[in-house]
Amino acid sequence: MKFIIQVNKGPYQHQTADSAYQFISAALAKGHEVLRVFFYHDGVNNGTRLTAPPQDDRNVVHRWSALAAEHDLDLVICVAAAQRRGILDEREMNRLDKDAHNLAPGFRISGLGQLIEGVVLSDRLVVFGD
Amino acid sequence: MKFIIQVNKGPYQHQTADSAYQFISAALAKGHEVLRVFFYHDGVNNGTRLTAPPQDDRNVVHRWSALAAEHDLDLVICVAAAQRRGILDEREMNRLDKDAHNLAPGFRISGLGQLIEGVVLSDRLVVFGD
Amino acid sequence: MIKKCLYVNRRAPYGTSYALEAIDVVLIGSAFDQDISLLFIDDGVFQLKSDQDTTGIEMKNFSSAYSAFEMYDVEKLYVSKEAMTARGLKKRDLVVDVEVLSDNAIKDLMDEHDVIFSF
Amino acid sequence: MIKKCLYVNRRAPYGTSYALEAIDVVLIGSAFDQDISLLFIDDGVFQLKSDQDTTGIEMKNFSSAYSAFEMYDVEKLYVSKEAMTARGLKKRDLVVDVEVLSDNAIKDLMDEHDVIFSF
Amino acid sequence: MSILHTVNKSPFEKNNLESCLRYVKSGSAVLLIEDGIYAALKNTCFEKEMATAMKEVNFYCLAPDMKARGFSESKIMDGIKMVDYAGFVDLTIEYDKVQAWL
Amino acid sequence: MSILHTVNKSPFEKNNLESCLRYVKSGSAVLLIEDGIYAALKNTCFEKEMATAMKEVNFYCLAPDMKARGFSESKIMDGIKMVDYAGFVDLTIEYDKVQAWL
Repeated sequence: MKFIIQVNKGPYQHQTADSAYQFISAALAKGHEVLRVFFYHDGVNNGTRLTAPPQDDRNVVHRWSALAAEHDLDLVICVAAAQRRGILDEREMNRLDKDAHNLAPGFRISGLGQLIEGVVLSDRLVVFGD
Repeated sequence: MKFIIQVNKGPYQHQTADSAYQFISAALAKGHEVLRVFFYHDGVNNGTRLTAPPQDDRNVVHRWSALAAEHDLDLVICVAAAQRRGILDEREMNRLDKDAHNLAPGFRISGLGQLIEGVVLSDRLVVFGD
Repeated sequence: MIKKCLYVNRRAPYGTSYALEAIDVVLIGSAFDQDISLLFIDDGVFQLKSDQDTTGIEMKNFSSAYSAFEMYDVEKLYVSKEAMTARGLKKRDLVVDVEVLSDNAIKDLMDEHDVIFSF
Repeated sequence: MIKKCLYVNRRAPYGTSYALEAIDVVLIGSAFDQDISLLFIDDGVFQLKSDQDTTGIEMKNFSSAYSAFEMYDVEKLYVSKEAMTARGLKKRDLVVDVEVLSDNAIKDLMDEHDVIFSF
Repeated sequence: MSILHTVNKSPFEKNNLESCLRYVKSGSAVLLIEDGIYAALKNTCFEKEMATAMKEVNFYCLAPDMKARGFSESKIMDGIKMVDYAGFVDLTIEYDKVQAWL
Repeated sequence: MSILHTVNKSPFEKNNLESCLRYVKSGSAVLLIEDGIYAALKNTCFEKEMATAMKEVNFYCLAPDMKARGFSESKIMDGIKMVDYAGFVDLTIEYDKVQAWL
């Protein structure tokens, strides 16, 4: 079974990112394919490598990066939503004339077409949000 | 009259930051003092200078920075909330061993004591959030 | 491959950006030649209210987008009759022509689509 | 200057982080020698449910903080009787000793405080 | 001490208004802002509950939020006063403290 | 085509469950996750509404979310099945599509 997952909220404030992560881990453990995870709305805030949560708490961003590395997961940050909220890779930094970038390893920035294409190519869309 | 304002949500996803901004502008225009604006929870995301919203929309972060410059406003980002969400100044970057910082001009990062102290020294606490 | 996509809009405009960011998805979706329907239930019906004027809150007024959908061949807009009634809205209060469905008919609408987007 | 501060908790734990981040404010507030009361209404009463076990969701279990409040001289914890009843909760279901108040008594509680924090 | 209660969520979506009305005291005030303004509309399923509450409590509604959402003063229940942001500021001073129902 | 509806908000706080139940078809399923699990509890003011809905619809509840919030299986209404995340995945496959009530 092929899944595409949409994540609509950033880390820590809502359980969204936690639920999505647990769902995806379970799907992968069962041998299903997760074609793409698409981060939209405040969900783009999952993609900043500048977070530093307390030691006794889970690290939501690191966990995404590790999952992507282990399973070759495609973590896509919506470019329009990311621009509004300040999530940039080096290319976006240069294009927008900013002086820093903050995208975490394993994520990439792309357009909404990646969501639609993913939905077309997948068997199931599962949305997590607030 | 002395106000302290608490802002609990980031820019764009909720009207929170817009309402707080309009309220503060109106209070200042009437000659009241705004002792401090305290950004808590996802509100810390108001303090990133990496945002680049569409040209035909308001720029929430620039607007805060401009208001701070014009009225010598004290914009305080809660350090604990900011660490969880990836908002850093240069000092935090060095302390946490990160490779970039993203705090916008006019904001400073400090502790929750700034909220409590502000409440003690003010006549009114007004909270904006979701 | 063409999928029947239903975009379910349940939130009021401006209080949150879901309505605004849903429009972007619909427009991109139309470029992919998918079979698109938009459904407005609960507070989503408020998105279509005419005469929106955001001058006083300095936010972007995006309500004209709904009338522009037709140019993108997004022509199937449905609203819940019961949601309208509970909110004191009539069809003439809306900024665009829509098909008003009963909640029972909406159950069937959800049923016959392949994918449901939630905003 | 000592102000009477009321912290109003209205949200369930874990679904959002308001409960967790409210605890930080309360603890800092106690260091400022303010007169602190905590009120749990609506879904806020769920914060105090005993036996929370977050192993399966891998989130931090912060429910022990409520029992630790006493060490910080935060001793006035109030819950709404009506909120408990609607949610099928009894006083013995809670992780800490609290004073159960009627909603009418809570009106007076809000009235007599100088500042209200909302979470 | 009197309280200005602010409600920023639609009563159709969340329980904020309902909770607020459960705890609001006679002589206090409720200010509807953001999506909270929908509670002020005529002919909704909340009109009766609002009319009852208005007997004891002063209701205000933020005009810029109302206009943004496409409603003019004629659509608002009688007895609810419209204010702008300056009026919002005045209300926070007129009442002794502010309670936000978020 | 059958639908798996997910509800992640407390019915005491938001209208998500209420909306979902208005549109759910006989033979479809509702999965309660995150703060949505509170709808599954015995002895709440929603128990009757849930019991009625359960006659036509299959109800599931995410056990890890239930335990995180301090409730064991004995506190859940009879007829609601507990699943873990693997069971959540299975449900999304068993039904033809997923509708999230956010």
